[in-house]
Amino acid sequence: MTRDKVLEIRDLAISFKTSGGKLCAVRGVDLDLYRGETVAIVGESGSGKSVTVKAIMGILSKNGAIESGQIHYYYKDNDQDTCQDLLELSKKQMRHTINGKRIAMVFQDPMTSLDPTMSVGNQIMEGMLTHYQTPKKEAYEKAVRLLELVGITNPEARMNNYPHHLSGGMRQRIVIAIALACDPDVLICDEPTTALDVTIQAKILELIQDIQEKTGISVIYITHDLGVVAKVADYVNVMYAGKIVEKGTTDDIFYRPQHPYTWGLLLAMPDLDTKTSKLYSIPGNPPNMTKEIVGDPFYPRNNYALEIDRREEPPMFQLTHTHSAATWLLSEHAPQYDLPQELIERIERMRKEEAAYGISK
Amino acid sequence: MKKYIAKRVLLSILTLFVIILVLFTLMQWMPGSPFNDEKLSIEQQMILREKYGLNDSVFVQFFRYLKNMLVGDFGDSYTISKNTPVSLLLKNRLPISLTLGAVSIVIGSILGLILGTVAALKHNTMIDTAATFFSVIGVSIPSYVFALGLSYYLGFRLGWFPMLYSQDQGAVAYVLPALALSMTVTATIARFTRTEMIEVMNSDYMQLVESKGVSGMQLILKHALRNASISIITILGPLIVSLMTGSLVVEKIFSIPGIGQLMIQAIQSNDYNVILALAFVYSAMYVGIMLVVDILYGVLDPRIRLVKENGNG
Amino acid sequence: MDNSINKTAESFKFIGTTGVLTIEEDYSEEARWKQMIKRVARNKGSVFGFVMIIFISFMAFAGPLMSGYEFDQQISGHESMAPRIPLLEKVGLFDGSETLKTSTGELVVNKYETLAGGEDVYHWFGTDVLGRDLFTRTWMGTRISLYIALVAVIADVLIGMTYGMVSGYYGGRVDTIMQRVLEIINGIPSLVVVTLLIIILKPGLLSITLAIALTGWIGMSRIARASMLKLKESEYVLAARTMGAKDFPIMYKEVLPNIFSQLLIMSMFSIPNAIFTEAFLAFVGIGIPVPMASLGSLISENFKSLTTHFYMIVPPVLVFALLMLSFNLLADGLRDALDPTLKEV
Amino acid sequence: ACGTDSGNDSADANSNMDSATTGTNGDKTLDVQFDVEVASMDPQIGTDGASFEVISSIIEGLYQLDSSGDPVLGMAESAEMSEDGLTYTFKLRDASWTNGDPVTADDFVYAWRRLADPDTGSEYAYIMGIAGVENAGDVIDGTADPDQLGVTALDDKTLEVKLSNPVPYFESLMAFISFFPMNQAFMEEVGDDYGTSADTLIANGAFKVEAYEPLTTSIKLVKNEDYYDAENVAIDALNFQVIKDSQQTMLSYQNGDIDVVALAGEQVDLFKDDPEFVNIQDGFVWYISPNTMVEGLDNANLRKAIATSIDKESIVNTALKDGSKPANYIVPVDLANGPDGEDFRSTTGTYLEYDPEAAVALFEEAKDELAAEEFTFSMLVEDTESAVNVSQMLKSQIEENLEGVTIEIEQMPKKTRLDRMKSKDYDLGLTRWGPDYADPMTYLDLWVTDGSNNDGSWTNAEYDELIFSSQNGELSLDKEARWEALKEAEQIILDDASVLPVYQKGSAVMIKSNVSGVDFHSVGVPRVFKNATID
Amino acid sequence: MASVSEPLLSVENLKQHFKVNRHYSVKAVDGVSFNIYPGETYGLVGESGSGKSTIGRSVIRLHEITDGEIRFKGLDISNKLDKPTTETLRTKMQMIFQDPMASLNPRKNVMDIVAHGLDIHGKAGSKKERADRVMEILERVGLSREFAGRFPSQFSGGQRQRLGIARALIMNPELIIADEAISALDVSIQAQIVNLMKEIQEETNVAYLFIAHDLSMVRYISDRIGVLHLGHMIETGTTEEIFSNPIHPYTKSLISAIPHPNSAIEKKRVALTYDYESSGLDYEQGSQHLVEGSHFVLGTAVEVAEWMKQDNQEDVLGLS
Ligand SMILES: Nc1ncnc2c1ncn2[C@@H]1O[C@H](COP(=O)(O)OP(=O)(O)OP(=O)(O)O)[C@@H](O)[C@H]1O
Ligand SMILES: Nc1ncnc2c1ncn2[C@@H]1O[C@H](COP(=O)(O)OP(=O)(O)OP(=O)(O)O)[C@@H](O)[C@H]1O
Ligand SMILES: [Mg+2]
Ligand SMILES: [Mg+2]
Repeated sequence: MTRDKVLEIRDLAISFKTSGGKLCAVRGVDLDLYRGETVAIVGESGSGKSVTVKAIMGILSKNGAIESGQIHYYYKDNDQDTCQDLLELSKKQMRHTINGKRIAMVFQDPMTSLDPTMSVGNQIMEGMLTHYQTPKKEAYEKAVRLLELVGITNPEARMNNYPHHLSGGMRQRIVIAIALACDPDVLICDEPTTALDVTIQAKILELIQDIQEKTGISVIYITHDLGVVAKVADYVNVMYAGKIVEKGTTDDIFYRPQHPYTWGLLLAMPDLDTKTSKLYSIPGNPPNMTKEIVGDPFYPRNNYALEIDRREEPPMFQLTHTHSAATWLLSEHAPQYDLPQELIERIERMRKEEAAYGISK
Repeated sequence: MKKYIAKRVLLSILTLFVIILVLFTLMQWMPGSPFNDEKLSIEQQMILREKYGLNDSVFVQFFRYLKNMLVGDFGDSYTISKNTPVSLLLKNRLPISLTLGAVSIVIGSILGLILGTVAALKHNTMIDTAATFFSVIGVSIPSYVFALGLSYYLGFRLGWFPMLYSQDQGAVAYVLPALALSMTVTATIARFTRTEMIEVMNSDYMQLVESKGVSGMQLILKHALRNASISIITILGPLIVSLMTGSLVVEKIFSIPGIGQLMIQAIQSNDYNVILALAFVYSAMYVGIMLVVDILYGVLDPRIRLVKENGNG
Repeated sequence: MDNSINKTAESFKFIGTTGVLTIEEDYSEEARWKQMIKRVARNKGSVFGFVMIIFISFMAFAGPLMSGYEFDQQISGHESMAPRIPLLEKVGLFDGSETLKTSTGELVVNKYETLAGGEDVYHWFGTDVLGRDLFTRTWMGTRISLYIALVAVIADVLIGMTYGMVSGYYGGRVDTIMQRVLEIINGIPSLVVVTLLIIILKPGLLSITLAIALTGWIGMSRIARASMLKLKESEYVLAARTMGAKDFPIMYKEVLPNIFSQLLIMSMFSIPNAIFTEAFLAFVGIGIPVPMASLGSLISENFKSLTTHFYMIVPPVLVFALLMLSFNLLADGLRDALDPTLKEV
Repeated sequence: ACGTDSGNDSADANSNMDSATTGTNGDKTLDVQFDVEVASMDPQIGTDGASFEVISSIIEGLYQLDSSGDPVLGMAESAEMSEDGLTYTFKLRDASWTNGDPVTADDFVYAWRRLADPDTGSEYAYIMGIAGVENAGDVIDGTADPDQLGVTALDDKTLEVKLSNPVPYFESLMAFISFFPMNQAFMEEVGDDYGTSADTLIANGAFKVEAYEPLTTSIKLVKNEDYYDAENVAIDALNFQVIKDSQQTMLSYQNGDIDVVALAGEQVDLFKDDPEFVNIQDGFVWYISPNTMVEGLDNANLRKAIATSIDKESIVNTALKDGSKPANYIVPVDLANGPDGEDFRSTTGTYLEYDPEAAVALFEEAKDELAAEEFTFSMLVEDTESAVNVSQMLKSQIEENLEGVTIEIEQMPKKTRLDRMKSKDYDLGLTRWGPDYADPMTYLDLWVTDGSNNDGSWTNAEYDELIFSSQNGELSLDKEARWEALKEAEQIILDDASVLPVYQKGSAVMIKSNVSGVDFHSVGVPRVFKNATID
Repeated sequence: MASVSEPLLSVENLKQHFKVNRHYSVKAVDGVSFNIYPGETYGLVGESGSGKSTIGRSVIRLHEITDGEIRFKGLDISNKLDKPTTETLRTKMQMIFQDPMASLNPRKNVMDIVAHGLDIHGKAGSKKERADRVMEILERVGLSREFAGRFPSQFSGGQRQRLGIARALIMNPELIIADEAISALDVSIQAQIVNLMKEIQEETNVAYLFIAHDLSMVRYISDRIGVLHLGHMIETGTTEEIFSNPIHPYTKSLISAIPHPNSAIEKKRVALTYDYESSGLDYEQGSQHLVEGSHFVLGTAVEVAEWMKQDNQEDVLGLS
């Protein structure tokens, strides 16, 4: 199976000017997205997930600056394979050629991400009208079809509703419909379900999967819930302090995690059978990004920290063709170590569970 | 919605009633009387007070006033336009003041919106600072200084516009006074717009709109300004009223027969009926504008509509 | 992959978690107000505003003592003299001459030359039609204007804040009634009320201050109420209630400190308002009693000489505009720094 | 209205100075500035100068004033006074109202009764008593019916007036607008609407109203072709434009929009050398009224000390500049001529002149008498520019000359000031009095004991005696003796400093050089435009 | 688990209606009953708007309750409170909140925040005693003593939540209401807080009313669980009972929607759908039916019998 690259981020670094000084929110991110696949980015709050994808969309806030890097976007322009570095486009070009049309985004909070003064129908149609000058009638019909697609019953009636008429789950569906309106190649979902109930979350996730199946769109999915990752993602990027610390297929990450931070994330989530009297927790807090980071930013919280972590940031160690992690533990010089006991048990349980569900690998 | 408006109107009427009562009381405390000219003897004054019913008890006066008011009779002016029905004065002067007010508000709002929006879009740049500077200067130079300046340069020196108001000149007569008056409006609206726009531009839904690829004028007009205008509308109401009461300065400079000047003249000469009628007009205007603002609010902001519909059960 | 760093076995020793200690320094020790001052200080406008306010206040205090003239001293023969400033006069600026545009042609006059002993007389801002030194009067007027503004603001904060907080905190019927009352007060045009009040109370400094204070607090009460409405549902107020705190302690100890800065900013916006209302009253003729002066009364007094002796109106207008600008810039800056609704940029 | 051709007799440097309009179609329009709106167009109701000027332009009474201020016949063709001076018989000329009705004696009877009738509520009703018309007092009080008033129409064209005592200034009063006629039929037809628009106004004078509404800022009059003396009216139209701001006024004047304007304070400096600049003498006298019931001010020496510490010369030159004169008297210059044909002022003395040394001496005396060193008085002042400026100079001068006296200025609207003074709630009050008729009595009767304008409660039996006798006692029958008595009365007042006169008002006006014949009067109607001409 | 002892808190048929206007009121909680025993954790789950927070707030008397009876330590706290009852309620029952930032007064320093309860009830004692108590509690929740002079803004989210717990703990409460106390926190920090809460419970035998919508945490921490839907308690029982044998279709849909951190199975799972409108159920008609032990479900006899027949575990696994 050949995989078409859609998006290729290289060495992306972004900083913000703040009252506390310069804040390096993203410190050299590499990320690849292939056609029809879903990449998840997980990590704690403040690790730079949103900033990364906002850079793709060209909607960084004014105080933000791209320090370095490229975002290559591969697409077919008049049947010609074209590659474009999005960071080189002006804001205007971005809006005209990329935003909405080729890359669309769904935001975290459905309650605040719709314009309260415009009917949802118009909000869906707006993109089409702007980008393709679609005739109104056609746009209307397409909007109705989109509403159907995202599972809204009685779509014609909903077209005239205003956001406040709708529940959170409905609104998020609308936002997804807006994103899909111009048939983009890439859909970026920034924690689209965090603000929603579990049951609704499940529905939205299934909806995204469904749409992906139908349209073959590529999805970047941001979350800090590994359960969600498990459900939607093909590939996972674990992000910490503005860097990707581990990347791999979903199975790589769940069954063969390499980075101590990933271990922590996995263990902090009780699964159905967690019975231990204490949950595993990563001690401490994420680093303050306004301070210069020396060494591995994770080392103060890391039970497996090595002396070298204090001084030098680990590079990415490639394990397999899909799997890599940035931790000195993978270095040839690293001492012997065992995975945390709970993790071993957890993986064991997962395998059992698999069996219970009758899935064989 | 209808029920809501009816309820609001009723409340407004009640409010106005209380306002008249308050004004009436204040008026009783005013020192002096309309009929104390040097030339008038005490006996003569008593005759006049008797004639105009000022010797009756406050209650009698108040209810008589209310009763007459219901049929559009605001009494006669005592001093500043002797024996002229106040309603006639209003009829003559109010349209002029309203026209002037409306023109100034329109000019001021448009300029203010533009200025504020530009400042917000260029937040923290020289342009922003310049806009802020301009709008503050706009409110801090007293409008009479500004008015006389306009009259001197555009009227006297260049002769573009008439320096004095006259009814037969039509629209040109309003240009200079409206410009002078609209300074405050421009400045106030600009400042407010700037704040609002900065907030709206930072909101989540604007990010979504931008990520849809909407940009430029469409982004600003259809989304940002529309959302910002919801709160801008709220200051427009009080602004209009303060503009109307504050217009006396400009009225004086340009010899405009408006109601602003009348009010002050009336207060200074104890012309009770004129004071009451004008204060009533101002209050009614305020209450009316607030009503309109509330309704407009509903038109602009669909969320409000919902609440109000619910409000009717 | 390997680079110059020595990757000895030493480097690859487990050191375990060292985390907990490093967390502390991550979150700044700086007190909130220090951060705020820093933020305000970075806003050039508000720094300018602040410095200007200090300067103007200083001049309001010291200015009248500097010129050697009394603010109400009418020197006969010194009427309507143009500004004359030592040193600057040497370069032809402010040398006491002015051009009169009479109907029979332009006329350059320098009263200092025609005045007996005039060569040693200096009026830095000139004099008014009654022969009073405008420098002294301008700063004296600033003093009065600042005083009016200050008193108005204090009353504004006290009345408006209490009214708004009580109304917002108790809500329900109390709120409805209080808001209705407010609507009525607001419905009466404030200029009318102020004028009426002053006439009733006998014109004078006290009545002017009182009238401005009595009518100016409505905006403040709105803000206080809105903030109270927002904060009374906030979790820390709920927390206080679950622990059994009483209403007034909650209002004054929990809520007030949190909205106070906001109210203070609001009150800064009401300073220009108060100064302006006073200027309006001066224009109407019921301002500060003569021969005292406020910026407003100076402007409307000297306005009458705008086309004859232009220089007379310049100092009060300039100080007035500067004062307004400064208060507005400072308030803007403070709001930007303190108001969380305006995101940090 | 920018005239294209200018009568170039004012060869001035400033090209902005246009002259009065002689429009292309030959219309001659005179544009006049008012600084206040007209309060009433009803001759029996109007009380202010602006109203007087407009009303007198459209309605004419028995007499009118000539350019020197002397009464000459108007609607009356002839007048006859009985031997005892108690009966006047007027023959009316053939004249008509603009509604076509002839002007009849009944029009006068109707108007006069209307004036005196308490139901009308005219503020000037009392002037009927001043004119000495029989039963005037009782009618005004409501104790007698208006038709008891001593005025009768003997026939359509003959009017007889009966007086209760001889009134030397009766003829000049007849030029006062309160005594102007009114067409009864028209008045009754329009009723309360009288004077609310051009259609509800009637004229028998030189002009008629073309555009008017209450409190408007511009009034348009046009020549009344039916006026009996129309051929002598040289202008075709007369516009009154209200401009309150003095600087705007001058801009409009320079622009050519207005032909006749009044100058205020500072503007005088710029225009005083202009050939179009004119100084006019007014009848108003401004003075300080001391409340003699107040401790300190009950002392004549203190009052005199204050009065003589006022440098009136410097006040008129600095604060006013409009041609006002220092007033060392209370009866103004050029008010009235005596039986000898001389102006009252020119044959009597001056009082309370500025004399700082005398003031100090008097003050020392007063301090001894009062056994006090320091005095603080408040001074009520109305909130007009000139009054405020004058009061500041007064304060400064008094405080400087009399060490120990402090004056606190209280500014307030005029109505409030009058109220405070009437209720005797004041120390010093800066106030003024304007003449109602050309006789010193219009001033001198103010200070009789318990007089309604005697705010300061000053009382002097001798003075009272002189005034009452001159009004309707013995002295009223002897013109010369009366005249001397009035001089004596003034002396009594001022020697006791019951008022502290400051200045007699003057006005500075600009009149376009091609305009002439605008008459200014210090009594009654301030300006008369009927005789104006435009070259 | 001391189900034999007297309940610490008993809620009987609690109704909490909010008047929106004259014609309309929201029945946020409509006849809910449950007990909490000393030292246990009672988890309350349900979708947004189901009335979880309202129950919490009614119990701690932030609302005047519409109907029903609440007893705490044997005292009736559902009506007007007398002085001793107030005292007991306000000290022995405490609450911790969802938003760690919003629940701390940003203008007060840690010392004053934590000592607030002591101050209100005049239990602070001398200045030193007060400081000592605060220090002690701070250490107990894992914060350093030096923090006492700092302000909330100088702490991270997890640390702030510890402060919230410290503030409650200082009163020696017997019941703590935790309304979404961890849902605003990151996964890793959530675990820290949950561990802390468990430790404290072991030490002091405090009971929790744990309100959350994150079922995996609720399951981990709770002894017993109540499932709330539209203001009704539709199912309650021990954690084991609920999870291994969910009866009510809503409970099932809820459980099936929990995402498992297991990539292999999660891809295949489809959550059960439940829609009240189309389900044909009417909560008003139902009554509590005993399933077994302490396991109750809301429904009519017919419905319950119907549900009991199904293999519930199988449904929840959600394999399509
Ligand atoms: N406009 C901005 N100005 C200053 N700092 C910013 C800005 N936007 C983001 N940051 C900072 O950048 C860092 C990364 O933010 P980002 O929003 O990408 O985090 P995230 O991983 O999306 O977290 P979350 O899960 O909370 O959404 C944070 O420390 C944040 O404070
Ligand atoms: N003070 C109030 N006035 C009116 N309605 C209220 C009030 N408080 C809560 N409600 C309503 O009661 C219902 C239950 O609200 P509650 O906050 O208890 O839900 P919840 O289960 O806590 O939801 P969430 O998970 O979103 O916090 C909601 O419909 C809410 O709108
Ligand atoms: Mg994010
Ligand atoms: Mg809740």
